[in-house]
Amino acid sequence: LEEELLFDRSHKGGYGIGLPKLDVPEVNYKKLYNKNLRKNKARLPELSEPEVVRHFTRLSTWNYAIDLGIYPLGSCTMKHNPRLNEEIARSSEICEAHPYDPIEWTQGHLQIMYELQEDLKKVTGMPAVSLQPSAGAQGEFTGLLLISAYHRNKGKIKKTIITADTSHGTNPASAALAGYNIVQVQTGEDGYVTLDSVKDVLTDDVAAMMLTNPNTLGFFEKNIEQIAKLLHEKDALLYIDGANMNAVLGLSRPGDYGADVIQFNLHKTFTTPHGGGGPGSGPIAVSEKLIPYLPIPRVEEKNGNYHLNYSFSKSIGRVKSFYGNYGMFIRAWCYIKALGGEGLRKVSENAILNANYIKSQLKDVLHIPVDGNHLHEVVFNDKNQKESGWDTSKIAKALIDYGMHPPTVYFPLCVKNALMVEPTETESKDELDRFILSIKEIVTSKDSSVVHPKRAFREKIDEVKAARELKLTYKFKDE
Amino acid sequence: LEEELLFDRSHKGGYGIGLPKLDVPEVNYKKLYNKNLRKNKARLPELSEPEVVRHFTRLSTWNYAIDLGIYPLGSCTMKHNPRLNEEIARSSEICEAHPYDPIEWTQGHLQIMYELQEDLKKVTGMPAVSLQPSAGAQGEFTGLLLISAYHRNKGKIKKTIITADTSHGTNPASAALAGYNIVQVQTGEDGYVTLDSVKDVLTDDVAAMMLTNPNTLGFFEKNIEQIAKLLHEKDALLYIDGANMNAVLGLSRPGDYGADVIQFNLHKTFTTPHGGGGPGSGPIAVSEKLIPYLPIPRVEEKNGNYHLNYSFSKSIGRVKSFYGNYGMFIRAWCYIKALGGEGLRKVSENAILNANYIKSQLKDVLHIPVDGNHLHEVVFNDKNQKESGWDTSKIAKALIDYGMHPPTVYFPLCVKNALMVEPTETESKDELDRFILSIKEIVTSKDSSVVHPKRAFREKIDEVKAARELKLTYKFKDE
Amino acid sequence: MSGHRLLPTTEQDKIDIFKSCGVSSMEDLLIGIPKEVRLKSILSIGDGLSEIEIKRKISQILKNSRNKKSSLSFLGAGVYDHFCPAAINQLTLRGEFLTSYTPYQPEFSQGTLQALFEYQSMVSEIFGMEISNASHYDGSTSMAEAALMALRMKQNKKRILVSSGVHPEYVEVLKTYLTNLGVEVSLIPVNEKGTTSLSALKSLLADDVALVIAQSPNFMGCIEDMQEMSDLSHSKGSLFSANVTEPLSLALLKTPGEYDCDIATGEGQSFGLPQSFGGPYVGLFTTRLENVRQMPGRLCGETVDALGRKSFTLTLSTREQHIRREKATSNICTNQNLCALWASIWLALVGKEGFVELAEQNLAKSEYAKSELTKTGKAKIRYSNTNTFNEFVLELNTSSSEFIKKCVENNLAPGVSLQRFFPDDKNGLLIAVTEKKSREDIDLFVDLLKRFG
Amino acid sequence: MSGHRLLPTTEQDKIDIFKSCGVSSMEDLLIGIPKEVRLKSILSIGDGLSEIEIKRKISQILKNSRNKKSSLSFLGAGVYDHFCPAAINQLTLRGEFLTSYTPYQPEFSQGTLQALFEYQSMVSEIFGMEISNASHYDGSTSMAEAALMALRMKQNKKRILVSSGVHPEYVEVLKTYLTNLGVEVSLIPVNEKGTTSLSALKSLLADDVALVIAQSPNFMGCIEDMQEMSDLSHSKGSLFSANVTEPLSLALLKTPGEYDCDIATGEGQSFGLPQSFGGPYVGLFTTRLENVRQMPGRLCGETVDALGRKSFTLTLSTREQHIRREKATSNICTNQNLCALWASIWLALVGKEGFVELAEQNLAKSEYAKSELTKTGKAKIRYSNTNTFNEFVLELNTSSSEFIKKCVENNLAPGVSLQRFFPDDKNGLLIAVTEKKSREDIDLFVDLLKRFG
Repeated sequence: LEEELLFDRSHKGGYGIGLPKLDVPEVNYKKLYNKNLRKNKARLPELSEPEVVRHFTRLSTWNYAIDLGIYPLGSCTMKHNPRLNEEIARSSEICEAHPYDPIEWTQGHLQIMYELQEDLKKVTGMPAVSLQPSAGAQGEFTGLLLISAYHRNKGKIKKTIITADTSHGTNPASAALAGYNIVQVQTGEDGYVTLDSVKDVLTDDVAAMMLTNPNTLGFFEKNIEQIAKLLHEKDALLYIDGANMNAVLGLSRPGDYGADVIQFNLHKTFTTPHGGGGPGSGPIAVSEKLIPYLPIPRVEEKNGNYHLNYSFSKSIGRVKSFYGNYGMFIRAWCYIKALGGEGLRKVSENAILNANYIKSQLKDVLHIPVDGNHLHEVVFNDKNQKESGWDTSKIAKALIDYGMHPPTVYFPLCVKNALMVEPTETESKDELDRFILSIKEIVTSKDSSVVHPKRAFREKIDEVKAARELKLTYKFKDE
Repeated sequence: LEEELLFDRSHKGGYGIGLPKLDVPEVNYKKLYNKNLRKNKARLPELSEPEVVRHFTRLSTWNYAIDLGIYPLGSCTMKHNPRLNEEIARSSEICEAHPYDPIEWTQGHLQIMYELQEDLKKVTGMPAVSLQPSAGAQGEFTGLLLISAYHRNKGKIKKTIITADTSHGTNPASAALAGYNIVQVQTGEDGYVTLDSVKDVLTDDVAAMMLTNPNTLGFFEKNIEQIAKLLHEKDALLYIDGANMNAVLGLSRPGDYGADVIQFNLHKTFTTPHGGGGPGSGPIAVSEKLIPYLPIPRVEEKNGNYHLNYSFSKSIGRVKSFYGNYGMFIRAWCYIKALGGEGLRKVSENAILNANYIKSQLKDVLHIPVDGNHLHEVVFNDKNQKESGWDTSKIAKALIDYGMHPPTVYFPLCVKNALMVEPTETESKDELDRFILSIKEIVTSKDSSVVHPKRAFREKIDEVKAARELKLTYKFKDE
Repeated sequence: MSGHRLLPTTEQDKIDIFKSCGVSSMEDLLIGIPKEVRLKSILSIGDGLSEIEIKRKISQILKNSRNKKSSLSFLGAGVYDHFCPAAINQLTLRGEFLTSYTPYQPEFSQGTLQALFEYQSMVSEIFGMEISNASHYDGSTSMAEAALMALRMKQNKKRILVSSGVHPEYVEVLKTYLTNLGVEVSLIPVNEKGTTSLSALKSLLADDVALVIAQSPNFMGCIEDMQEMSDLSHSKGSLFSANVTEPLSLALLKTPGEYDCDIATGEGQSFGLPQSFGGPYVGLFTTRLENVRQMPGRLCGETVDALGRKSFTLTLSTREQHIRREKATSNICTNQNLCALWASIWLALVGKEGFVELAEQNLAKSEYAKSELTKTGKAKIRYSNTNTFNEFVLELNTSSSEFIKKCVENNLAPGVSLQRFFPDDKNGLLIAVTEKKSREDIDLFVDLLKRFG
Repeated sequence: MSGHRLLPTTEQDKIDIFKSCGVSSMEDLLIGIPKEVRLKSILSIGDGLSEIEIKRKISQILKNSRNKKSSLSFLGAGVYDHFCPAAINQLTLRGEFLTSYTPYQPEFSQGTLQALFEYQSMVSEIFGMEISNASHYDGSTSMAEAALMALRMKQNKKRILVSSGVHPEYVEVLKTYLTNLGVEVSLIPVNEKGTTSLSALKSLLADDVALVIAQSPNFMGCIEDMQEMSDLSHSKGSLFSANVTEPLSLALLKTPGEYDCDIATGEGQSFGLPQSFGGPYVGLFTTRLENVRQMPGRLCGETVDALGRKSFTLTLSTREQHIRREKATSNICTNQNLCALWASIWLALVGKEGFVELAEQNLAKSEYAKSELTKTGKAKIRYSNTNTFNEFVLELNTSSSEFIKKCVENNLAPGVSLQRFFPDDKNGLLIAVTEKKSREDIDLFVDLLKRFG
């Protein structure tokens, strides 16, 4: 069903809320504000509740979502969002808590934050956690600021960060934001960063190396412990991008192999909903040496009472107002409690199982450019489809017509025309079989020249036009 | 997206809930129950939460709903369900109230029921209300039992109920259930029941006449006051089917023209959601003479305290366990409070406006077999479409392809090939225009031989096969 | 603000519509309503309120209601405090389920229809019966309609026997339904073991009996010998119907199908539906396939669409009022679809193993409560030699209403006083213990019994 | 029960998958993880809990939290207790919105995309600015990114002036963001009227200033002369950025666009988002069209599909990190989409007239509170000659922390103690009064002031 923009549906006099009658004297704001007055009313749409409900219900039906089917986006960990967590996070006890509420009222909230910190410490094997960062990228940025504070505090100025070619774009972007220069190492042919490649770039100017582990090819960096050692010898630190933590819960802990910082993506690993692109939450865990620099405030416990401690002279300060995306902490806390220690390990084991099942079923169909011991995700490409013409983007768009979301495409950059598949543990074998069958049908179907998708709400969208003829806001008819 | 039956998706070991560890001694139920033991476990499906959420989400996308578009079902009053009402009805304060809770805990619930009764009394101008009936049809049945109790108590046995040919099937069915015989009067050519037609069948055996007002042609029965008088002269009572109350809120009250019983459909007039076919709620309002016979218990108030009174010796008893569909009372109460006296009148006025707008726009396109002063609904038929071949059922199914629900068809029975349109007041003029345009496009389109719908989740469904080869439950593979 | 949030029509729309209709005011559109019966004034139900005000008002009204956070309840008697996974509330809030009509247009109502088919299948399976309808108002009306159905099947029989173990309110509803049909309802007494007297049943059974109705676990929580009653009924040419107010018990107990029931009904509230002060719930209704044409209520059946794809539709509607009018098998129209959907999602989540585990926990907790309560010496179990499931009668040394009062002051509702139903029963307390009660909860109750018993 | 509700893979599935992979155990699939760094034990975070247990635990933990039914709060300071229509919670629970990813595949993400376009349009309109991005983390990070953007636009300038009227936590975030960039942040003092000192601004402005940031209403609730500051900044070649922590004020007050702002940011929590102990909220970010390529964050643009139908897609992603890596305009990836959707639905419901009425009520209630609180003689309004919107500073005769303590004992949080931010400010109480407070609520507060002030 087509649905126009809110503004096109608007009609003068439409009204979607009610207000209590004003029970105090009116104030003439025009007189009061005088020269600080807004000239014309903001042209918000004018619609009733029935129209608004219908508008957004219709819009929603144009979306794909995990609730509708598999979402095998590599390194994005799109998995089922448990419903209880959503219910609790939306309860009035949570929603009506003000960040500056009197301390008596905040005990429960601080306790939840404290417990989540403790659990994340255990998951990483690292001694301290800050929940403050708003999302993974801000977690990276925060981690890098900690690293720079660490060196600064030692009187050193180091300006280089090493990243890998398999890394997410946020890694170099965050490093740049934190004032660093970037040096990139190339992944070896077997899909691992080699010690030599690190040695080659490891000067005294290197503040840290950022590595995603398992990396975006789905491999656990087998040299990680040695890399950490190398780095530490030069007083460079090891930053682990935790985007792929879903592969190693209860199986391996960054703290045990020498990581100094790791950021979590609660919206990936710990099932807070992606929401069409946020809100996320990006807590960080750090090694002993970075503790003094953690953001303030920190949540602490003393004799069963909880408080916020602002008194850390070496802290980098805040990266966000208040204490982080608390609503997401609730969901992650619930998730961790629901799974428990054993359950979390099963999460990762099953994620690995599912990825390897897909690999085993598709390996004769799609080329695997870098084969090895895949954990939770597998990167294919379109090399086998040269003749049939089913290139990566065609396969992706064709999947839409099978009612499935395509994998991550053209990433990681070190693989040409990558198709990066991460099924996650919340897909049943049934759903995996559907996905496998669809891929097989697509690449064996004769005509690769048909432009997909045909059955989605829209056919292929003209992205070039969007960028060339920028239309970023509604143009009112009277303009 | 196709989705198999729960049972076909089931896989051994699938598990969708968790239970706390048993913290009391286990009981060996097999030993305990022995010969009263169930032989095999019920073959419920075995699925995890992610699978169940996806299953029902997918299923839901195959449904049409008011939230998606207009639902112009005549005499069904499909209108917007205000969201606040749903939120409140699902709050824990409401949901966790047990019907036998200690009286101290039930005061608020009884107050809501009491206030709803009071408001419904005002809406009808009648002196008493019972909220107990579960739905409109049960309201009818209850009303008829009151009538029979009334006559019985006077020592009379009357065995006949008069109904109109415009009535809903529930009217005669309820009368039969209450032990009555049915006599049907025909609506006059102008769409009204005439005094003469009533006189013709009004014997001493007539217990009551059941009339829908406004009737299902959309007309207010203009002779209603005289009919009531006629009936009362013979000590017959007047039952008003309140299905069409949405047309007359604050405009006309059954109590003012002599009605003895009326049932409400809270799910029509007072916006409790239809839920794909219930739960409904069918409170009744009655005249003075029927009060002694009302169902027990009744909610009463005394000095600001509320209680349930069971002591009415002449009561017909109960028609339902407990006190009625309380969850629906909450929603209706909220709705009435949200609108207030003036708002309720506007509801009906706007419902009438919208119906007349459609009539004015379509009267040159679709034939109106009985024209007159339509209130909230209009009955068309396909007489003008003889040549083009667009008969009623074809128009209906074609509308589905326009993303709209068809009107009620082939009802009322007194009109051949009826298309009964009730837009309700919660449709904006925009939506009405879409509907009007669609009808116009359909009946002016050339080819009426195409079988619709084509764009719905399913094409025309074989209802004959369903009835002939009854399949009412899943057949397990092992059977 | 002149508009109302629920009314999209604007002043300009009105003017446009008047024009289109060729009238000049609302009055012109209302002329169909005779002057004499027009209401002259505004309904005196106050001004419309905003959401803020309604919320304030509701929270004011409910301030003394049972508060889930601090209070504890052991009430049952046909309505049970079972656990409900969070997914259900959220799924049933989806507009596609919540705001759709009865699926009379199957092509774009397949969601509701498939869910109904699944509901029918699961309910049938739980009852061990061949078919189920698509829901009824509640347990009590299901039972009443079972009687009506039996009377249609045994046209020349005019008597119905009902066990006194059946929920008293259900019996009241049954009697109301039969008011004008010239049918006699006889109660079969309950014996000292808390179960239906088989000897009384034998002596009451006669050629004119169309149907025998019994409930297990019965109102006192006692498990009945349904097989025996079923056999006895059939041996006298009567139909036998089971009423099940706690269908979770069917996870463990012999099913109506197994003891050869003709019609089996019940209340589906136990399948996760909120207690909601008595409703809406969902009436369960099952029978044999051969009786389908006498069955009341809607039925969903499997079929195909024009392309041969598996599809569902309402079927056998020729039994129903909208087609058959006074000759219909029932007057029911709107049923309890959303509640049936709710129950279906609950059953799908609970699943085959969970259903049994849940029942086992109910039994274990209830047995624990029985034993601990008895240990206090302040009360004993009435009918202690009869098996129960999750509900039982405690015989207090003191008056149950006094005891309840003191417990409520301590934020605990200990059970339903049987005096509510049987005025002479001053010491009986009907207690239900579900999986939601922890041992701690039960121990708290036991403490109160020690103090106030 | 061996399964877990969140893990669909069964034992049989495992066996089948092992077979398909040609391995014989889970261990075989884990060999990629070196032995040395394999965790040998189970994480010591306890057993998994059922829904029942989690709910019990949460309600135990939160038992002392603010209780909406009995408590009242006048807290603001960047987070406001505004009313939220019920429809929003229900619409944002829809899986299609809640459980979808960033709309990188526009063909079946049009719902999110159109909603974003509407969000951008409404936010731009409210700020009177040409364009808006698709959301930022929160107000504080929006403001920090505005500074980064200004530094990109004024590459050779290395100083930023920030009014002391800006929310102190925002200033902290700004400083953190600039840690390693060699940029100096100077604070412009606030004068005795509670507003930014224009003379100080004048003297601080110099050629090296890239950006001036001010907030109105400022942290003390005072409305600033933004026009003057904007003009001053521009006259010295500096950019001017407004930070708006209470954007509802823009219903009445001159917009950033009207006073010629270059970048205007703010916090969207006021648009119906739950307070949620500090987040998630939504950062608002607007600027001029000409600056679009320097803008951080995602952008949604209008275009067409292959059939020429109006469509939406993310655009100008060449500015973003996933394409441009270290040269990106920002490192932001996941933003606050669902919060932006929440705000959009709120704005759509509130609408053109409602937005103004809501603001008027805030102003009226706040002015009433000011006047009644003053009448007690126990306190006065600090900066009483400066206009405010819905927030103001009350100067108590006693210590604010003592007063708060006593109020909390009476279930009322009277405001935020300014001592929290300014240790020497012992008597200042920052008070916000929104449309949700009734006259009665305010009078209750006044009573407490009489008793404890």
